[in-house]
Amino acid sequence: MKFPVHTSPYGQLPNSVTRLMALVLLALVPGVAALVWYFGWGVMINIVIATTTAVAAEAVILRLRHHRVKRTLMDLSAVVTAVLLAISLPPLLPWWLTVLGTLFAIVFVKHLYGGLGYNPFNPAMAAYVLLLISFPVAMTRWLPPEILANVQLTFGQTLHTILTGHLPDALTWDAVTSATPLDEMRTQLEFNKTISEIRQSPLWGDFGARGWEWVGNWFLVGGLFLLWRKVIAWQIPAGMLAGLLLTAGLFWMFDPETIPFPGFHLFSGGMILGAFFIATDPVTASTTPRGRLIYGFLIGMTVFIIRTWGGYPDAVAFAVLLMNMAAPTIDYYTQPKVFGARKEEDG
Amino acid sequence: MSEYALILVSTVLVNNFVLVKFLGLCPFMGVSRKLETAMGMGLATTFVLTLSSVASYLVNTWMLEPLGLEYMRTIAFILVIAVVVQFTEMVMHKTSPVLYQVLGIFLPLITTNCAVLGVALLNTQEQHNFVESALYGFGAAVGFSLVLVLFAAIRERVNVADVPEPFKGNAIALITAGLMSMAFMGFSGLVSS
Amino acid sequence: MITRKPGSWDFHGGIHRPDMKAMSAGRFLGKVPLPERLVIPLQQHIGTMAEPLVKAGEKVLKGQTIARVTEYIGASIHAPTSGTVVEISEQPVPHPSGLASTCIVLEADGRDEWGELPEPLPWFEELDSSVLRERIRWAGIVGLGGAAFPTSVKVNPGPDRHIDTLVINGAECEPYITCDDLLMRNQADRIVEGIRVLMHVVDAGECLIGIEDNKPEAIAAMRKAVAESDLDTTRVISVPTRYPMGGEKQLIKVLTGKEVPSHGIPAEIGVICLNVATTAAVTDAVMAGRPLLSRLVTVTGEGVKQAGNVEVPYGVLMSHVIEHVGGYSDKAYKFILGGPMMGFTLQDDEVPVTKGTNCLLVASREEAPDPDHALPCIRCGKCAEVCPAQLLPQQLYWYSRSKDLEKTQEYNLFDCIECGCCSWVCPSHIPLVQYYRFAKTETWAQEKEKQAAEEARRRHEARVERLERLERERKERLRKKKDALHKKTADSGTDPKKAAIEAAMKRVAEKKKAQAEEQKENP
Amino acid sequence: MGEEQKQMLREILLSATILGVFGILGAALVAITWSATEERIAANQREMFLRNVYKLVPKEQVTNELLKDVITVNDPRLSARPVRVYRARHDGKPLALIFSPVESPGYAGPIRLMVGIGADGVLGGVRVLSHQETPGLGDKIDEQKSDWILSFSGKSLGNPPVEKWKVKKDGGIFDQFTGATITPRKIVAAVKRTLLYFQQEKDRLFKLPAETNPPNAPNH
Amino acid sequence: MIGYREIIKEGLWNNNQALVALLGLCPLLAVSNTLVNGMGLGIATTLVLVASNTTVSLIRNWVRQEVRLPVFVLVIASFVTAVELSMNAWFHDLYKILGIFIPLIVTNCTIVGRAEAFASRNNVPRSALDGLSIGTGFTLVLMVLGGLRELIGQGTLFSGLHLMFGEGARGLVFSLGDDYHGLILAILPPGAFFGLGLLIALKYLIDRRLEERAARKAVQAEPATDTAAAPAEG
Amino acid sequence: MIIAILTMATLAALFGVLLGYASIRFKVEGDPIADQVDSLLPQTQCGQCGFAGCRPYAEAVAAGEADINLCAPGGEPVMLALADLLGKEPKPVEVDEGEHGIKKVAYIHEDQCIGCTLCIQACPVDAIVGAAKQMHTVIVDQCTGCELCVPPCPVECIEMVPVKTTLGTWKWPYPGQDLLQKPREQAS
Ligand SMILES: Cc1cc2nc3c(=O)[nH]c(=O)nc-3n(C[C@H](O)[C@H](O)[C@H](O)COP(=O)(O)O)c2cc1C
Ligand SMILES: Cc1cc2nc3c(=O)[nH]c(=O)nc-3n(C[C@H](O)[C@H](O)[C@H](O)COP(=O)(O)O)c2cc1C
Ligand SMILES: Cc1cc2nc3c(=O)[nH]c(=O)nc-3n(C[C@H](O)[C@H](O)[C@H](O)COP(=O)(O)O)c2cc1C
Ligand SMILES: Cc1cc2nc3c(=O)[nH]c(=O)nc-3n(C[C@H](O)[C@H](O)[C@H](O)CO)c2cc1C
Ligand code: SF4
Ligand code: SF4
Ligand code: SF4
Ligand code: SF4
Ligand code: FES
Repeated sequence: MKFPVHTSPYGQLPNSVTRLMALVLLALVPGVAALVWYFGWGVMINIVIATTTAVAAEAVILRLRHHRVKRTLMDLSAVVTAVLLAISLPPLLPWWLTVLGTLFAIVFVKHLYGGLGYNPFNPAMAAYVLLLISFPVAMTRWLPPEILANVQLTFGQTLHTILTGHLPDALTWDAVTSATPLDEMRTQLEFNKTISEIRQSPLWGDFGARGWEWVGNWFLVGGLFLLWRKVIAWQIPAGMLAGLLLTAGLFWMFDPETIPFPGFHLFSGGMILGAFFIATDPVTASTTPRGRLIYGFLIGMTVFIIRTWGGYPDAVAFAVLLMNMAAPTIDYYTQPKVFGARKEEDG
Repeated sequence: MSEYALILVSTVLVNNFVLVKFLGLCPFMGVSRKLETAMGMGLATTFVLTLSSVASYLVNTWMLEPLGLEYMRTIAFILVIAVVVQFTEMVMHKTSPVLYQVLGIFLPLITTNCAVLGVALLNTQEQHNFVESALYGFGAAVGFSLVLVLFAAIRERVNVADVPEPFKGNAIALITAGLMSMAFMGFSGLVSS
Repeated sequence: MITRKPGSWDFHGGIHRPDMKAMSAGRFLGKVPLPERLVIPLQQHIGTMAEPLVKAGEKVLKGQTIARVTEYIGASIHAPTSGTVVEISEQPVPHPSGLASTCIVLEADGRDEWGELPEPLPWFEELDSSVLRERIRWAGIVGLGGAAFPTSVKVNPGPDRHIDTLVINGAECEPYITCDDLLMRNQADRIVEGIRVLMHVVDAGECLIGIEDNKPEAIAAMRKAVAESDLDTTRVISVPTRYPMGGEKQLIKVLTGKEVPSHGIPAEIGVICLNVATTAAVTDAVMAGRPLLSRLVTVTGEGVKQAGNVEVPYGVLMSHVIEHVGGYSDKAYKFILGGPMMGFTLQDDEVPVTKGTNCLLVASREEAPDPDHALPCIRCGKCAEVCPAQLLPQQLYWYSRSKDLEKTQEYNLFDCIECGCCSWVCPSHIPLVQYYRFAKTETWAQEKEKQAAEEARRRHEARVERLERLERERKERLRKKKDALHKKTADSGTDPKKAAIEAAMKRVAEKKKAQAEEQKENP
Repeated sequence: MGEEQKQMLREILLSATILGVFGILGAALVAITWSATEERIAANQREMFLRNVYKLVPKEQVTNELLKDVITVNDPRLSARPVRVYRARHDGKPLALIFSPVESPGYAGPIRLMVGIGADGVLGGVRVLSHQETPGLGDKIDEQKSDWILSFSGKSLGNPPVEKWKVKKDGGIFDQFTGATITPRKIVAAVKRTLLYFQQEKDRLFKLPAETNPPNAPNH
Repeated sequence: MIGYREIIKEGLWNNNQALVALLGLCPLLAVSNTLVNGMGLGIATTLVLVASNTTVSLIRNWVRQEVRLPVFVLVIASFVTAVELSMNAWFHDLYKILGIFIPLIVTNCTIVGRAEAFASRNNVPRSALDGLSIGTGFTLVLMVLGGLRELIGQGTLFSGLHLMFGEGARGLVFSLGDDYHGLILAILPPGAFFGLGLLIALKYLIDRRLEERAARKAVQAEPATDTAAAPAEG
Repeated sequence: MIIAILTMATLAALFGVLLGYASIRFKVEGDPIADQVDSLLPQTQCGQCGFAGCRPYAEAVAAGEADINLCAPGGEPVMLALADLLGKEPKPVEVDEGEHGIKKVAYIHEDQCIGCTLCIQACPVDAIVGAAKQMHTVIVDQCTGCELCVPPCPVECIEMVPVKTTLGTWKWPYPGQDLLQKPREQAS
């Protein structure tokens, strides 16, 4: 009798890239829901725009390169990229900027390198930085959390703003938008106000900034879910949080009135999202166990440095890109000791 | 003291010679195919750049300025650089054959690295004093080496990626450098604000 | 460290995969009836291929040595039954390549008549270990646990290495396989006897028998047999069930806490590891003077009508074995030799069972699904988490894929034990192990080529030198002649031999050019 | 000296000669060009400088030779680096002071300003000499890009009051750019600093003897 | 020895120093934020290239091996300084903008490279032509890259033209309109890298298209007789 | 102006002294690059590169006089190794891969051999044994497959035969797209 042949092992753990990506999307649900709750429908609209663009762009490229379109789209990685980008963007960003960013992420940062698995830089974050650098005004128009807002935009108004780039009549940007907590902290510090004075403002909540802290908490829930399902390695979030808290804590101890307390850093901006969903992007992160700790730690540290002394209020995207850049080198220097490595080979 | 630290941070990160100031790009693109070579090039450049930065400072302050020959700067500096490179090669050959074997092949390349002449010219433009010149040269070289090594490691990976045909090789390398440069923009403002 | 119990250590990684052993566990389906025709490959072991001692048409008796290896690493081959040698020829053998190799084809005469055997050595304790090693070598025993490495070589660690621990591998961690389990349950005494012999041969202080805890009957049987014997430094240790617990290095780590050095062998850390079946074969050789002629083979999977273990003399075709157990079921889809993690598929069941054959797994489509379309590696690191050799499979993969063999060495390709854990967990369904196998064999081939090139250079240089010397000598002679005769000699100046070579080279070049042009003209 | 060493020396001298010859030729080329362009370059620089200066002080009223009436001050109250002060006089009477360059940190690097202040303490104007601000954001301080820098003309320490010398966002009267507050903030601060310094030191500054060897032309 | 035609073709396209050899990158990337800047530096570089190639070719037989490189560097540095001084005198504003990158023409690897690889092995006319074509190729890339970045980044073309052609040229500036805010990234350093990367990929595509066309032509031309094919060659 | 010229001339001359000295003092002996190149070549000594054997080709490559893609037996791997060593751009090797894929060795049809020894003289690695007027044989293990012995043979009794793959020399294939081989495909 004749049989078909291929090589061992035979069989496969029921696990796949599609499943991983789906779990990531699932884990994003609580955080996204919180974002929508606090910041309105814009977040959802952005997600829809970005996802549609990403999937369409990927399909076109795959067709151009004569790859199997359906099968590759099925891996959902483009959707994850799109969603992560969309939730990093201000809720009222004009649609063409969202589209531009998504195209940059998918076409430039991902597919020029060959697509899933080959890109050395995090597509979503590269796109975010592109937009931030090129359109700083639009990219810093954040809405205040719902509790603090004096104007509530309806779904229709939000859609109108996103599609036209202009607010509905009778509304001004100044009335609608507000500085993000990180921006606020920087500006106030420039006025030589002390942290305790700054914290008097209603913008601040129990351990971070109002609204933002809860978004962070919900993302944390999703992140823990990912950890539990072993989708992400614990080293990266742990390293990143440690990197931020230790550096921030150290400086804060010496100068508590001009260096924001560590908890503030943790629960403002994209820190939690970054630690569990962005820095953990397996493709662009370090891949050795020790390397991942270092990689995470350096991201945390860089975030603190740029936030405290640099030109950008939120630095997660930059820190992630900077360490993406270093990841191959980190990997090179942190190869684990192989089973039975001899002493003299250790060095 | 902190002023000196600032010069270092500024040259290594904020105003990185390669990614922000656009100096020394040819070796950056040319000698970054392999990690080991990149490290060798980085080391050699650091040495030469620091030395030539100091030497050109001396020539400028003790020779050109007193004689009123500022307009001869370019010629004088490039000669100085060539001497330094040659001199380094000689010394290394004699005193440390091992080091020479590692770095020797890079030395001639450095003469035409415009970061070297750039540092000398920027030193006079920024009116750096002796220590500042030395630090500036050193910082620039460290910044150069840092991104060179990181770039080489990324390129080793990208080389085996499934890059679309038209982008294989230099095109994707340049795009990678662009993304690196974008990431480095995160450091802007670190020093002056 | 010393105070820790054997078996309380752990190895990195590994996987849990349903063990599927219930299908065949404890079921002995008897000895396969001898077929008329046996095909006995000359290469059933690691090392040099054996050279036949018989010729076509010759009559042989059961147990007679029919092929032998003169080099150190190798194993003799014996006639599994009496009969006539039909031919010595290329026959398909069980090998992933599907290639044919030299085999002795034997026509059984059905009498199963024993030939002359050496005397049993029950007083082995009074004998020098070299005598016993010679006996093991004579018996053609190779590792029955997988690699088929000649046991006589393994039990000779060399004069400057002292063996502390003999590890007996009864882990049998591969899913589906139960032949060692059966052996331990039914013939524990035979194994224990072998341990006594081996302890004497390698002069080990203790013996640890590692058995995975999913085989309680085997553990009990072995404990009983050990307790009844006079072996007081031998212990049966139940180890957790986790693939690849049975890997030599992993088992040694778990039992002794010692790590076999990278690129090294267990003897370097004072350990020798043998499989239970190998141990039993040693008993036969020493206590009964019988060579290795047959082995227990597990036949299992949804693709056979009846699963169980059978005793099979080597040389019997696998189709015959399957027939004996009741034939294929409708679900038969793939024919795997060995377990599902490390075995390999055969395209054809008309190949003989060899010393290394431990399992015939006839798998259904569900048991051995076709390989998936592989996605690119997303560097998730799952593979590194499970790699028992603590390698970075993802890096090995990147470099094997791009054929950067040098880099794969840097990442310790040769420490990979090909256990398949990485492929099993990879979410991108990449056939990782296949890449490593490719890279390993490619590296070996290049190594060989390099050696050949080195040799060629040496020979070429020697030749050039010789020609030059001859030329010098000729000139010298010529000059002398000239001097002697004071006569002008017409000297063309060119050496005819050299001219010939040059002409040859030119011709080749011209030919090439002509060919190239030809090709250019009609592409 | 052995034959070998002699040979060596010859080689060395030959190399030296070749290089020396080319050194002479090269230097000659450059020196000739220099002598041909020297004046024009100086004139260019002077002209460029004066072009800026006359935007800050009324040209027709200046009667002294501005470029010769220069002092250098080195005062941390004003700027981290030495600043040249050009003194404009009308028939010997103090007319205005031009501070150049006043250096201020910017968003992405130092910004160098030229500040002209009339003897009455009213700003003749401010110009940016060099900067490295972000194109599209901070670079609006450039006269070529927007009129923002002109908004200083005519202002003084009392107009607006000292506490209003800030950008609007911080409660002052000067515009910031959307998305870029830091750059204008720093410039406003630097101008204010210069005005304060002027207020305190103006008399002394006008009186100090001019430098004997004023530079040909300021070249920043 | 290659003909004049090939020299031109090599310099402009096949061996374009910026796109193929990746030399002279620093000025290429640094000064290509507007078309006019690119043109200015390109012309300066071309001048130096022609002069240095000619000189090197003239002296190629006199210069000994061990001092060859320093002599070339010296020659180049002299020309660069001459050009620098002249620009300072006659294009002062442009000179200010191009800044340090004019003296840095000395270390533009292209120039030493051409001196070594071409001028020191060829006669004067060839070398001069090589300098011209290589320089023009370099200038064209500078201009294309500059134009691209300027257009995307600030929505204009030819801005600053008056720096080269006097005030009258101001009117020639093309603008996408005031509403166009521009993708600022394009005129920042990353934009330069991206731009050049894309140009290189574009060149590859064009080359491949040309090759395909040539191949197709060859196939079509096959049945034609030798005599028919010959004129097409010349 | 005079000062300028003098200064530069002095500087340059000084430099010249240094360089002249350096060039003599530090003359590089031998050519280690050529050795390295040589060690990468397959040593078939076939001359297909256009040079009289591997060493001359190696020297030419080291001197930059020959391209790195001329060694046909070495094929792409050797070209890549050379590119890597010398830091040059890889260039395609101009041989059809199929030919080079299978290694061949010379085989002498002994019944036709007239014992003229011409092949022995042509073989660069002494892989042929035999004496005048006697049958000649190729030592398979030492034959590099260079084919140099084929043309000289007057009776054309030398044939290049492919080396057979055995269990010992078999290599696992590179995992391609078709990981699964259906039984029917193998039959062919
Ligand atoms: C090529 C090769 C050489 C070996 N050499 C020795 C040896 O010299 N001494 C020894 O005791 N074992 C030797 N071994 C046996 C190994 O140590 C090991 O026991 C054997 O490969 C079976 O292990 P496995 O089934 O886990 O692969 C060798 C094995 C191989 C494959
Ligand atoms: C991944 C892996 C799993 C193995 N599993 C077993 C096993 O379960 N039982 C076993 O006896 N040998 C197993 N082996 C072989 C052992 O490593 C080792 O070669 C053997 O126990 C040595 O004994 P032998 O020479 O008598 O075969 C395994 C090898 C590998 C690489
Ligand atoms: C790419 C980029 C470049 C920037 N460049 C400048 C600049 O040149 N000058 C400046 O004042 N702010 C610049 N900023 C903005 C600062 O980061 C900071 O957010 C801003 O000055 C705060 O002003 P706002 O309160 O008006 O937002 C830049 C921001 C980005 C993202
Ligand atoms: C845990 C996890 C995190 C991810 N994070 C990101 C991310 O931050 N940005 C992104 O573009 N894609 C992310 N992806 C999706 C995917 O890895 C990404 O598209 C690849 O970088 C594309 O090659 C993530 C995927 C996983 C499984
Ligand atoms: S498990 Fe697969 S996808 Fe993940 S790192 Fe390993 S090889 Fe890559
Ligand atoms: S097959 Fe090799 S690399 Fe993969 S898990 Fe096993 S030992 Fe590690
Ligand atoms: S026998 Fe022939 S093919 Fe073989 S090496 Fe000698 S000459 Fe070459
Ligand atoms: S050349 Fe041919 S005939 Fe002559 S000896 Fe060799 S094989 Fe025989
Ligand atoms: S131009 Fe080549 S290094 Fe700068």
